[in-house]
Amino acid sequence: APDSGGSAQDDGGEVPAKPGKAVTLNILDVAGNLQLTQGMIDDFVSKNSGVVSKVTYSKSPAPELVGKVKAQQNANRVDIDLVLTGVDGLSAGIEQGLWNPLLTKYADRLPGVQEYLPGAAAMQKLAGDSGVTVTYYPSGPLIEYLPAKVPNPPKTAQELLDYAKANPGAVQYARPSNSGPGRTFLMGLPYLLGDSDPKDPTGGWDKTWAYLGELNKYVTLYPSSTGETMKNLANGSAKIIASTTGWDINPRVLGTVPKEAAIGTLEGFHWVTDAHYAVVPKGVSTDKQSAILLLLAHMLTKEQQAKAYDKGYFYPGPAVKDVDLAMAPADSRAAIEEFGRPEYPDLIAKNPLEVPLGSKELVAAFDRWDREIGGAKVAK
Amino acid sequence: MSFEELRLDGVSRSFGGHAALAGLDLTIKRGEFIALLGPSGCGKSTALNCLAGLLPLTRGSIWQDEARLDVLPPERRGFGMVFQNYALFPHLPVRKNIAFGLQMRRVPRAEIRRRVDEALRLVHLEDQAGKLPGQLSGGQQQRVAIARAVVLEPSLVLMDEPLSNLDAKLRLEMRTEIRRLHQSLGLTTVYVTHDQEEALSLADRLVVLRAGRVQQIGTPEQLHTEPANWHVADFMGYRNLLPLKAGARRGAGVVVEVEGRELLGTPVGDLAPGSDVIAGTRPEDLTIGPAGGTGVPATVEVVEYQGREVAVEARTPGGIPLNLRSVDRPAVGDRITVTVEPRRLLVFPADGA
Amino acid sequence: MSFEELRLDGVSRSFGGHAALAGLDLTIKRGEFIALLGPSGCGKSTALNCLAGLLPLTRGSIWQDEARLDVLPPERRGFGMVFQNYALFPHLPVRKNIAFGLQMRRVPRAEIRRRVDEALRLVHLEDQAGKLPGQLSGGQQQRVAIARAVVLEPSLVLMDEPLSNLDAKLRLEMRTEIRRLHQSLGLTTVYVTHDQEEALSLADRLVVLRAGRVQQIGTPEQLHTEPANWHVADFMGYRNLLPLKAGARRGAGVVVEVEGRELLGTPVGDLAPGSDVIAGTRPEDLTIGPAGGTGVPATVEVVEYQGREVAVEARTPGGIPLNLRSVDRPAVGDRITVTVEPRRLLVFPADGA
Amino acid sequence: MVALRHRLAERGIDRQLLLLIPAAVFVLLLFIYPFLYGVGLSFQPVEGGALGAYREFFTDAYLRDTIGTTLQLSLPAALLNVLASVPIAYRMRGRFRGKRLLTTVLVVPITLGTVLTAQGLLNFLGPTGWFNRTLLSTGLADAPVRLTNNYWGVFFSLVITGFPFAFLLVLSYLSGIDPSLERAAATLGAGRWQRFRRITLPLLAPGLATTFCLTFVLAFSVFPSAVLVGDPSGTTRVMSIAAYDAAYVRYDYPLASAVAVLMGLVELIVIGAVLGWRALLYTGSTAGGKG
Amino acid sequence: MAARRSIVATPAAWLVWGVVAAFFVMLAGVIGSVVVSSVGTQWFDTWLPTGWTTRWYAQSWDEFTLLPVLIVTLEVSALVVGISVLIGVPAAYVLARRSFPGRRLLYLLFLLPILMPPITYGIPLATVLYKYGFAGNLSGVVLANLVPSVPFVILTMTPFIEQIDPAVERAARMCGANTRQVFVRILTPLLVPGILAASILVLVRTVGMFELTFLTAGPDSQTLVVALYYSMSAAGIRAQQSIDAMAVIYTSMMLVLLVLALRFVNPTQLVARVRDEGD
Ligand SMILES: Nc1ncnc2c1ncn2[C@@H]1O[C@H](COP(=O)(O)OP(=O)(O)OP(=O)(O)O)[C@@H](O)[C@H]1O
Ligand SMILES: Nc1ncnc2c1ncn2[C@@H]1O[C@H](COP(=O)(O)OP(=O)(O)OP(=O)(O)O)[C@@H](O)[C@H]1O
Ligand SMILES: [Mg+2]
Ligand SMILES: [Mg+2]
Repeated sequence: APDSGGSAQDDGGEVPAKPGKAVTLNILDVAGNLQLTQGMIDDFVSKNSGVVSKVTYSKSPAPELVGKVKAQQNANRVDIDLVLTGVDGLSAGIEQGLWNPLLTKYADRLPGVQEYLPGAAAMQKLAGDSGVTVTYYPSGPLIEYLPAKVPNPPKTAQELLDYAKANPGAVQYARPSNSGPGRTFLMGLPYLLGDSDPKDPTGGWDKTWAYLGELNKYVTLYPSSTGETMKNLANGSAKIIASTTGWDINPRVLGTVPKEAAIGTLEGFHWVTDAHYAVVPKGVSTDKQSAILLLLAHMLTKEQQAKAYDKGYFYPGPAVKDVDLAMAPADSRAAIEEFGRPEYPDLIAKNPLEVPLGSKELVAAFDRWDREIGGAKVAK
Repeated sequence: MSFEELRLDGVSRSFGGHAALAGLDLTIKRGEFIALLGPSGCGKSTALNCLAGLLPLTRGSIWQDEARLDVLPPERRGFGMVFQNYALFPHLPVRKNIAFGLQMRRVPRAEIRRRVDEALRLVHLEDQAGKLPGQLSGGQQQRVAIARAVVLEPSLVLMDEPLSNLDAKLRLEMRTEIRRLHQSLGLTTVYVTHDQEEALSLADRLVVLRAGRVQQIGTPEQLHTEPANWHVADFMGYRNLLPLKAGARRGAGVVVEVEGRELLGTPVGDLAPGSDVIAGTRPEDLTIGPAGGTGVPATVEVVEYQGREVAVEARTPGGIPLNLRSVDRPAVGDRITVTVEPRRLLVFPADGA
Repeated sequence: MSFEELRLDGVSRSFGGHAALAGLDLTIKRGEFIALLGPSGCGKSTALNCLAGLLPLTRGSIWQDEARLDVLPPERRGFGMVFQNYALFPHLPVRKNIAFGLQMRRVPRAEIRRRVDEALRLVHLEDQAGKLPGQLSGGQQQRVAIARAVVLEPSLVLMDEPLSNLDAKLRLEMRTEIRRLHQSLGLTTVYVTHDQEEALSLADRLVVLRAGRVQQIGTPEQLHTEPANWHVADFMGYRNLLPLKAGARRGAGVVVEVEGRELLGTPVGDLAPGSDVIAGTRPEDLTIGPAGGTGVPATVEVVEYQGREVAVEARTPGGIPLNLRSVDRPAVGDRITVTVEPRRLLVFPADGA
Repeated sequence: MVALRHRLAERGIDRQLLLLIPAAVFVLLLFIYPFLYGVGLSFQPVEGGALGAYREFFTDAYLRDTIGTTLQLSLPAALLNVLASVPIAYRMRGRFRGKRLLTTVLVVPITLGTVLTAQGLLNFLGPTGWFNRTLLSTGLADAPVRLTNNYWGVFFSLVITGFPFAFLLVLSYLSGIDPSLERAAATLGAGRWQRFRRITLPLLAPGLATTFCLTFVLAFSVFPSAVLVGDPSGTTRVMSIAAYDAAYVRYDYPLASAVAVLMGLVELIVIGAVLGWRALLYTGSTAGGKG
Repeated sequence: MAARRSIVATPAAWLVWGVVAAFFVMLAGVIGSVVVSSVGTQWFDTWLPTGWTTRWYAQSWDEFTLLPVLIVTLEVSALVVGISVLIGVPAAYVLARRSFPGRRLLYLLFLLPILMPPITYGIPLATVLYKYGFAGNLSGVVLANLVPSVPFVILTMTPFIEQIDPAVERAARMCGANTRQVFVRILTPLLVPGILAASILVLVRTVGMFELTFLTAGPDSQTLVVALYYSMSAAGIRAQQSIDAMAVIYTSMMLVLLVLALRFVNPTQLVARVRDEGD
């Protein structure tokens, strides 16, 4: 597309405060982030038609992102202006040197960055200068069950194991590399079990691997998506599944999980947080960069951040401090009042927050899980 | 699998309302050689296909002695067939094409070999045994089709114009072979041909079809000399068919008038005087006399070389064309008179069935 | 696209080392009617395909007046062709099959209509115009193939046994039509047939092939009365070919001895006395006399009805089979003597080229 | 010039070959360069020299075993698809009422796509799906039969998506065979089975070989369903998962390319064998003579 | 109409029809459960959902702006099918009919793009296309999808072409048809079943081809499968039912395409044989 503009020549210079003329932005969402932020972006565009004339949205799963951006950059024709991504896409891009380190030069144009919640700030640190945290949540690990079927939910990791032993097939988590809750469960275990180095899955997770190996004996199925585990919970073929705050609230709002499902925590757990980032590929023109900086600044204001409550999709959602549920749009408030849980603010406040594994370590953990836990099914 | 007689009883077959074969009644005795004759499209192949079981009948039945045959699938009837379009198996070399039927009958290997060799010899294809059908000439393909059918020595063999693509010499040879096979193996044969000479020389009985209906069934001589109607006559080589008016009877004969001359002919069927008739005669039965003779006058228009004889086309002053044959060679433009023996001039009703 | 003459210059075609056609030299004048004759598999279709451009030559060249033709693709040569296996377009109804070539030449619609109608009439298929080829009888298909070729009125039309599947009557009619077309449209025609009578009656010149090689080129009469060697004679209907020894010359004739009787024949080529010869004569040139006559004695073995005449197979006391024709009908077992006019008995060298 | 043309004609070279040019140019421009680039990439691993990626593949049992896993899945599936289509297509040659409907319905699964198939299998064959419900309520089984998230789930999805392909092709190839040949065989005493075995099958075989190759390729590169209804870290860890993992999870493009090249190689071996066998078969026109 | 011989079903026939029936039951179950789920509000451990709704459709329709996506998908698949048949059939013809030096090598060359997973060549291919300005828009998507499609057509068509009697082509040439006309007027109609089969296969592959499409698509040239893939495998929470709804949309679209294809090409051709005789 001719107006997609960006070419490598004009991305190095100084980014003007305002684009010379209104630009079109192509936004690619690889994390499901638009669910939370599209309202903010549309709001900006409607108010600043002189900066952004039009936005096109496209979506894709994260992994292919790198290939596409790479191909465009190799050919000097980048037509993706802004990528909304989770930790995986962000760090993969950093590794391949795809992102424009916007914050190094222009941190001052994004006042919201100073206002991050502590957890969000930690997540931002993980991103270096390459991405801007736009939404944040503490995630999990949580367990979810139907109180009618599990009257006495396990309270500790050991009890969970015992429960699994007593009820083979009843405990389920999805394959970690395909599932947020699965991954959170995996990353949360070292804290629960007191492993030597929770950040080093190859060397410091002895107890975790032993625990997962033991649990594996009583798990008959690792579905390929969280949705499957939710469905199995709903239809009764699984009794306890791994979950997160978002996966707890939103499916009940949607009706795919019975409203009466309950969550539980295991004693001594640490939150393994998660966030979404906005990143700009190298090769995007300075005009567009300037528009993006203005857009991001807008998105990090408190009024806009309140939209991130959504319907519990990324509960709570906002990355900056002091955004109350009361500021959220009405339907969002209604949903969370009905399906949210009063215990969450407390749980979030009382338990330590941990950033997730870096991408290298996470891949190593996935790999080992696939070989030793998921792949061990072959032998059975 | 041998039988005493095969009875076709009102066998009919239509294609989308159009009757390609209508009510064929025919009894075939063991060892008989029947030829089906008739113009192109008259239903000959259809009759054969019905007999072979390849086309379901739309009416009628077929009986082999007391057993009903038309309910059996083709492979259970044990007949052999030579297809008009050959239908050779394109993926099998000649030898395997011929051996196919024997293999189906679980004939021992050595015997298959022997019989196939013999069949190959029979059709003069010894050196082509290894070729695929696609690499053969048309006539060679046809011969493979013949060999494939007769190698089985079936109780009945059906042949659909099996010699149409062969040259005269080979045709005569193959004809002799077919007769020899027929006699020595006692093969009952139903043979479709468009060549009356072939039919006359091979068959015990001929069946003449026209537009799906039987016109006449009889021995070669019956058909040749006493065609039942002018259509059969037309087909049997009575190339001169003149639409005339019947005159008075004279003895066993009937008078017809051509170009003002009275000719005496042999009536076929009832002929009321004055009714429309068709008088038919063969080119070779017309005799050429010099101009001013007693016959019908005519002028030579075309003379065609045909080996020993010439074919002559002449025209009467009234414009009626006549086909003649002559050993002498008249010149174009010659005036001649034409005569015919009364017994060689057949007079049919014009509305002949 | 018209031409004065077409010259084939050493045209050859091999299939994997085997020469199906070897060095054919032939000049075809405009308007000429050439027939290719020869036994099955002798290379007739191959020659036709080479001329049409459907088979690339492996040697030789073809010239149309001064233009080299063999480098042109078939569609640029502007010839028409009737295929031995019909090769009708199975997806097009009869009418469209015939119209195809006209459409390719961008003839206006109305004219296509008219010409196709005319062609349909010509081959008597007016009522089958809407059928698909698969729904036609063999002979009907063949007629469509003829119509499809001649409707184009091409400068040269190639016909590969176009009448082989037709009945005698239709065959005669079509033969007349082909001749009429040939004359009225001035179509130059190359015609492959296995039927010598057809060839004799249609062609201006005949080319006799054997095993890919030309045996003789000449007018029908030349071939009929003066075959160049015994192979040609064999093919031209000299069914009695007796391997004998040459005797002394007597005038223009040569003496040969059969069963102890001396016969006078006409030599073809040089014949040293005592050399191996083959004496050939046609069945119809042998005359039957009563037993004890002057000719060669023989016994009647087979009598075959053939309409006006009968075919007789007789055998001499020495076991030589003789084919004869006769208007009278001898009985099987009759003793006869056989005579022949010297000019009807041709004597060829046995190693005849 | 002309002599050359004659010589070339004898070897089969003439202007008709120009018809190949668009396709050849296309493949050369858009495939060969990128492909060679990919192959080249597979020889430039981060560590371990030119063959490092391949060495890694073959020394790591978890990667190496994917070859066997993939073949175990794709060969039986492709075979079943082709073999099952033959009798069904064979029965459907003649004319009968409802044939068009039946054919259309048989072809419908083509439109399903992997996702619907996967979702459908998970829903239908899942522990509380209709299938298991029926089994349980009719007493045919006393515990749900597990048919998803394992080998069988993927196998079924390969059958559902692959069978219509195979059927469509086989039916089309079959209908190209001159029916008069079977009739000829019938008059020679060949029964149904023998006609099929000796006449139809040999003429169909080249088509079957091609069909097998196509369905095999589709089954071999199975990816989404191996993840969705399979057991992607265990019994259905096929080569494409390994390649995907390397490329999109670890961003190890050299290893990914190496796996992909090996995938192509394994496929090529299987297909080469099949097509080699096909070359031995008769592959000409399937008309029986005139007409 | 012709009297039919009584159809006495043999055990083999029963077996075949049994298998077909089983396949249909399975198919109905698979499709039915997805369709039912996509219009259900909640479906837990029961035979049928507890309530009915169309909101999953509305939701995916909005979320992915499906209308333009559908249009793009249609355009892409029509172009890919058309071009690959145009390029592929002549090449298949030569490969099937002629023998010439290098034929096998060429055949192998045409086979490779089908065998090679797009991972091997997808990214460099996208780079090439971006470099020359083809990617990021419709042409890029079409070109990239042609890479496996053209060989696919070639491979599928070869046996079909082998089956046609060469004499028919010769007859057409003798009627004055040049190569193009032989193709258009004679071969194409005879090849209709094959072309149709190949087109459907290519269509399905194209509509379902995620990798190459994603790598070369611009923001306004995404096809349906990209949206579908996203709903299936993207991070984040997605109701099963909305995936089901997407899958149903995808399938309906394919069905529409199939029906359209069958509309433009006589549907009986798909199953009827040209040489059909008698019965
Ligand atoms: N494609 C081929 N491959 C190998 N040999 C062939 C091929 N085509 C023809 N021949 C051989 O070439 C010779 C001449 O064949 P051609 O078709 O010209 O014969 P023909 O004179 O037309 O015979 P017929 O009268 O039987 O049709 C035959 O021996 C035939 O077997
Ligand atoms: N499948 C079919 N569909 C429609 N009509 C058909 C079909 N087969 C044959 N016919 C018609 O039935 C009639 C008889 O055909 P048949 O093949 O029996 O003729 P035939 O006597 O063998 O002729 P020929 O000597 O030309 O081979 C013809 O008019 C033909 O057009
Ligand atoms: Mg017939
Ligand atoms: Mg021939």
